Amino acid sequence: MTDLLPLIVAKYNYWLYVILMMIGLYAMIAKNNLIKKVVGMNIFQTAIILFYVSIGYKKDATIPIIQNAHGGHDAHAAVIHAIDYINPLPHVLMLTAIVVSVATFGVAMALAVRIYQRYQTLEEDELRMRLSE
Amino acid sequence: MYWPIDLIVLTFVILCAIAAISVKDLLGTAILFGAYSFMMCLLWAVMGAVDVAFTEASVGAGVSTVFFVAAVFRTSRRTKDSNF
Amino acid sequence: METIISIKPLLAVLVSLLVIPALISSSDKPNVRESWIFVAGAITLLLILSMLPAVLAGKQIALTLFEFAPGAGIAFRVDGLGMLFAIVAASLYIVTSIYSIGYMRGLNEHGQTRFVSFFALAISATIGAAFSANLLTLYLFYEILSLATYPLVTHHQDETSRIAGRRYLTFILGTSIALVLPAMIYCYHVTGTLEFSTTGIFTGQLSKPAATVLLLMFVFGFAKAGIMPFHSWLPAAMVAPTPVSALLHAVAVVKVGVFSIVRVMTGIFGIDLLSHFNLGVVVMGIASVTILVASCIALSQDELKRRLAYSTISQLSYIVFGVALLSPQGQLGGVIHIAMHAFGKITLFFCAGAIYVATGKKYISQMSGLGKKMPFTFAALFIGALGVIGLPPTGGFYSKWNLILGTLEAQQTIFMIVLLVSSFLNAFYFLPIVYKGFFGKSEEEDDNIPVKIQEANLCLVIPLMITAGISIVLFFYPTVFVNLVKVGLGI
Amino acid sequence: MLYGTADFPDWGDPSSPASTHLSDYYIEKTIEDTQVPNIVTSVLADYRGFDTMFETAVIFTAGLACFLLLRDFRGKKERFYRHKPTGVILHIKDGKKILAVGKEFEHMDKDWVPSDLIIKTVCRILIPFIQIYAMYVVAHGDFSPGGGFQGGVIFGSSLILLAISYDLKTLVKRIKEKVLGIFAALGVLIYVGIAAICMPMGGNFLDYSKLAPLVPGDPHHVRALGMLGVEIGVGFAVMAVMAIIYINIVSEGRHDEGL
Amino acid sequence: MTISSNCIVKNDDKPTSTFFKSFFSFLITFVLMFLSWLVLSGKFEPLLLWLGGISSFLVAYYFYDLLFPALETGYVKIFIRFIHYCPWLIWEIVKANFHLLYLAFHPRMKELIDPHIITFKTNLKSDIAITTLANSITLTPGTITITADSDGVFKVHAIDRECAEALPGIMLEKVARVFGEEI
Amino acid sequence: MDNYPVLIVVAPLLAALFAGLAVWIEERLSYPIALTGLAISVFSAFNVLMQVITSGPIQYRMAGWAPPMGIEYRIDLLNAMVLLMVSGIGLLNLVASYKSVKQETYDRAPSFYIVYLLFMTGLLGVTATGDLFNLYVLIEITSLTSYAMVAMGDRDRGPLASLNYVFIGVIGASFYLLGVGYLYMQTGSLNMADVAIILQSHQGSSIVLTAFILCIIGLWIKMAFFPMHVWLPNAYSYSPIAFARVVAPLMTKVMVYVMIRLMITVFGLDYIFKSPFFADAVVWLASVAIIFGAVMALAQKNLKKMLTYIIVCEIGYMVGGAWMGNQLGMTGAILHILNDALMTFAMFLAVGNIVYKLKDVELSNLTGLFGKMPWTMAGFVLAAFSIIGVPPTCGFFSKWYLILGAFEKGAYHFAAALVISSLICAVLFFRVFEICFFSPPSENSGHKESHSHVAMAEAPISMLIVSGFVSLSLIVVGLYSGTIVNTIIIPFLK
Repeated sequence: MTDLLPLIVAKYNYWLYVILMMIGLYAMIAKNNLIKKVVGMNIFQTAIILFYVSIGYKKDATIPIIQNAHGGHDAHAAVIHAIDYINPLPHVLMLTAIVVSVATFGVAMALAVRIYQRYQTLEEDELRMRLSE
Repeated sequence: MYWPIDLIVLTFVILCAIAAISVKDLLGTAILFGAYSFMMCLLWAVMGAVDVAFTEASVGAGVSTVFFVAAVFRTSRRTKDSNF
Repeated sequence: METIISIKPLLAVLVSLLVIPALISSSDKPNVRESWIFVAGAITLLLILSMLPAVLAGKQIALTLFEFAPGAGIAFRVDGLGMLFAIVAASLYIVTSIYSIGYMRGLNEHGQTRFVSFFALAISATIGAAFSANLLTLYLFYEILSLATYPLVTHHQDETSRIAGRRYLTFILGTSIALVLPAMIYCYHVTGTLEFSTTGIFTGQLSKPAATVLLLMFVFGFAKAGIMPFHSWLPAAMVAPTPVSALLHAVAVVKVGVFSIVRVMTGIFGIDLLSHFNLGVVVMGIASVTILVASCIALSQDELKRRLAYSTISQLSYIVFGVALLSPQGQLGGVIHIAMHAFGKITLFFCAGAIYVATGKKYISQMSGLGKKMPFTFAALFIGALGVIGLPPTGGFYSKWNLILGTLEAQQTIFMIVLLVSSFLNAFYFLPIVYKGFFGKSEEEDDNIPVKIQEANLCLVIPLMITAGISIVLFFYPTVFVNLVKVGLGI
Repeated sequence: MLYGTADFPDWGDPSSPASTHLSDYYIEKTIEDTQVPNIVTSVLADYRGFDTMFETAVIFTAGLACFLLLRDFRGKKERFYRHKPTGVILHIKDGKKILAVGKEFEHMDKDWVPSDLIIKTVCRILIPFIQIYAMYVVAHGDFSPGGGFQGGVIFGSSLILLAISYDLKTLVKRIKEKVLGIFAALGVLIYVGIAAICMPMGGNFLDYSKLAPLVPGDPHHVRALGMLGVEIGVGFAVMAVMAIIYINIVSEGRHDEGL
Repeated sequence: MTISSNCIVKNDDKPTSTFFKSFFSFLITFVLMFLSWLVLSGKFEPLLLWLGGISSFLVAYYFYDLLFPALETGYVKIFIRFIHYCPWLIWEIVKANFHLLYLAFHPRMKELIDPHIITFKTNLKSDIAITTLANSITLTPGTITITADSDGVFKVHAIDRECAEALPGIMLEKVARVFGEEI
Repeated sequence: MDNYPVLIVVAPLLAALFAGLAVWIEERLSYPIALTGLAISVFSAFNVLMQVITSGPIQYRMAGWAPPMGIEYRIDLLNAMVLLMVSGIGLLNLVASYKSVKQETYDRAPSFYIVYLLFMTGLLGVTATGDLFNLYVLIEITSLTSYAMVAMGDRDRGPLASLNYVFIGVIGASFYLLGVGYLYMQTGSLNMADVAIILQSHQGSSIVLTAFILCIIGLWIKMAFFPMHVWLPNAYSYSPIAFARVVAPLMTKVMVYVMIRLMITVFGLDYIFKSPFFADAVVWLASVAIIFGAVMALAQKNLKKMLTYIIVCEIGYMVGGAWMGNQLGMTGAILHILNDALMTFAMFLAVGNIVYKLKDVELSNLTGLFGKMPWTMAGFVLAAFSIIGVPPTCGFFSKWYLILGAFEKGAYHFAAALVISSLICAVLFFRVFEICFFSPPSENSGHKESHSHVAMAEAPISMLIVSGFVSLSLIVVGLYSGTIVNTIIIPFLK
């Protein structure tokens, strides 16, 4: 136990992302309502974003916008230390991932509307019944 | 850096997530989902990912929720989903 | 051994293939269409014959088209065995073409264009198989032949032919995929080549059990050879129009099966390896069972074509049997039987077809007294029967004689008895037909009215006369074939 | 499987491999290379601009997908008209008949609720400010958090807000479907176009620095300008797509009535 | 029950007479937009200024009629009076806050809190005035506007009697004065 | 011009956007624009392949940044081959699609072309890219477009199949993304080559192992490898045929390519096959996949559904071959990517022609097709033979390498599974042939010459030409597979 505790504490962000992911996955698999499943899907995706953002985090560092460089031309005045700024790369990746997730979300919602138009229900078991008829 | 805040927000995130998938009213889900996104956005802001937080605020808490409500408006609001 | 690079083998294969578009385009002009067939057949035969002197002189003609892995590719090589088989197939193709015109038009069959096109494809594949230089090419043409004959077997497109077609494919395609393909790839895996070589390709990589299993996979896998228990496609395939049964199921298809087995035994395993592991006896045993059982079944068949089919099954095993004797005389007898049996059996089928076209009779029991109406046909039937039984003055005698000598040479007395017994059985199931035909009494026959000769049309009779004639000629002049076999096997 | 986590470097460790290899380069060289202080933007639009291009394409695809899935060109069967002065509602069941209604009638939704005056007025006042803010976000992506995508989303939400506070018809009347469609494609095209122009200018794809001859002003600044152009493209596309998705979902593709 | 949809649809049928009005409306929106841009940006680089100009132009061009649907000359006055009104409103909010605190911590809280809905009618005409009043009521703790329609009928939820009695009262007067309307 | 590598990918994208603009002017413009875009793509792909064969791999730096900083395209022999294959099939299908798109998606044909182009962009990008994250974005483009397409097809079931596809697709992509995240965490880089170099010093790390498993599982879901295949049959069989024709041959194959790319370029074969247990398990799984796919195909009553299960079966071939851990197996897997794409394409082209005429491909409706559509059926037969593995069609040759690989590894079960699946495929297709060959019994009374003149009702000539061309290419590719192996695959693997 003594080893486990620091392990958990030092990495709690990572553990929590796993939990969130499991919640999302659970919703996608176990929920009966299609819209709920879509929500689960989104939670799943955000969990991954959380994971990435956690990778990029650095203690005692600031947001990745270079402070004393407004105007652009006097950039060489100050030396920039990498350790002062949070890793920007995961943020970039996650911007893209968020965009992808909202795109998927939109499409999924559109699909849900289409399904409802056709079957008048979004419950999976009822849909299955309709299909087997 | 602000680990207590971080921890509290994380707890909220998880609570919101669980609530969002277990509420029976889909509009409620929509709102909880918005709250979840907002909490997430706070979390990222705390972690220094301002751009990501900004995006999530506008997308997750904004547009996604609107899409969600729009879809619920066009489908049904109730679900028979049991709590767990 | 000297090797000549030439494009002739490829051309010989391609001619029948390339004529297919012409056939299709002239589908509404039957005469033009049939003349195309003759042109193609003649060119093929000429091409093959033009290679004959070189082969007889002990040279090989080779051509590599595609090499997709070292030792495996699509390559042609003409040697004695292939030449023998190709000559038989190509010459009989022309004869059968004449016959099929008479038959198909006589019965006013549907889909004649489709029929002749696939026929041409089948011949092309047969010649390809005969000329193939390695096991892969052989397998390729073997498969093409299987698939090309399917529409021929199911030509009538009715329920019986559907069932027959199913059985045909199940056996032919199933065994080739399930047995030959893995065996072949295993050979390649072990040796890194699939080229036929007179000494075999294995150089001590195989243990006896592995070799046995492999050999059995090949022997049963080439199900076209009709080795029991993978024989039952052949009687089923008799629903096909008679020209198909005649050329394909007495000559091309079944002989490709046997030819493949011969090739594998001589070119892949090598005689030395087989005799080293004493595997010849195993094959001979299987072949003997097939010979005897098939002959017995043939006895009980009333439908003429089915009786012929079972006879074919038993005769095919002679060839395998002969090669498995592993002695020069036996091999000579076995391989030469490819040719001798071909001419004999095709005559018999032609006769069966001619009888069917002329009188509509399929069953032997109905044929009493028919010999008086169709004397030429029945005479040919008699000659063909002699050829298959192996009696002089037909070529069949020559091969049987050599086989028996071979058993003696190999000191396999039991198997000699098998041969003799089966010959008797052959005689039992063939001669009564002829006897009844000439001397029996048909039920509607009236003694008072003199029998009128009611032969089928000339297109049917001439081919069967020709093949019967060749059967006899081969008894006197078998030299070309014998030399070919000797060149091919190096004995 | 997920529990390979145990081997992770500690959270926030500045010397973990993730934050030392590439990110150091980005942080230290951004200003020198691109003169853009917001590292996220510079990485997004320049170093990894190719990703972002496809990200925009993803958005475009999503809009297109919603359009494809839901857009319904058939008119609705039933129609409702309301006589403005009296509030009497006309229900026309056969949609094929075109009723020549005067100005006193208005076409209305089936499940119609009078839109709330308060919300309406507030939104009316707010929307232009939201929009200018969106544009500000796009334009200042180089210096502060935000950029084309966020700005586009905000602009798109302002349009959605318009639809919610008034009704869908107002939005559709104001901004035609055609305009949205063209904006969506045009936005991505601006991005890809800027990237592609670099090729005949002698650079690689996306190499903004080769655009210097085309752009007035400081040649060192050209990368930042390129990024700005690209961001504007993204903004256009995202704005249009958000509106398209919303309109299609909420009206089931008929573009006539909705939330 | 009239929906004031006329204010958002461009009156295309009489362009000549409205053109001038629209143009002014556009101009004012443009200026407002540009000012907000400057406030947001805080940078005065030429590039950004240009961009700001273009953005303001676009917004103003497309959406000028949202902010000022019908141009009235009194807008500037209204704006000034509105600025005067703001401090008063803030003071009211502060007062109400204390009142609510008093309620919340009063030992007999449950007796004092007596929520109910009141309806009253005003003579306010313009949408913006009604909205301002409604929002002011909502902003003031203890009262929430439920609905208000263009006829000036308000429905307000109040937390206790005292709050309710204060309505509409002085706030209405102030708002009416701001927008130059009769009570 | 040095910009060919990027042009392969960007040309369809640009075409999609121009089409998106042109639609508002004139709807009919979208088709020629799409055609032009893909033609440029094919041309560039061909040039790139020639360049790669003559002068080795090409690196193309986006925006001119050096590899680990910026995104690069690294095109080697394998890439170049797959690129040409993908763009070629895309173009051919577009040629064939004109009529069927008109028929199936009457009012939204222009949008169809735009989505189609975006889909091609995604696939080509996935193939060309040398960056792990870029790969993810492109995978998402392909997925989104396929979701839309699937939902567009069957009016009733399409949306539901599509939504299920969305869920599973998202899980797959997210797993992959997560794997990339783990890799990034361990290496700090996203460039494949760079990651590979750094990974060599982290062989034992459990993060790398997790990353590997996550990536591979994500890709397996995307490629519908056996236990994760459930989405595929519905999704593919309900999509419009013009799209099914391209998604069925390409999507899964490109994912297999990505798997092979990850295995070879990123993680390295040494790393993967260090512990034989895992590879063995995968090969077993692949065997099960093959048998399962074949048996399920046998159980189907609809031609399209049947073919989708055959895809599941073929995926098993490729995965098994790639995990064989020897050069022969890998050769077989790579060769099979090409061959399977071609033969599935040929198959779906023929099915497309049938659908065009019959609307419905329930097996029982196909009677007498050989008479009605002989040319289409000729294409169908060739494709079927290739799937069964009859020489000299190309399917035989990849099977050859796969079985050789299995023998070399001693994975006889895999060889057996291959053979059995070939047998089952033979049964399957001959069942179809039988139905098509024998006309319904009522018409079949007596042997009459008139029988052969069943009224021919062939598909439009554009579809026939493409179908014929692709079917013949099956044989050509089969015959030249030696050349392909020797000039492309073997040098690549060395």
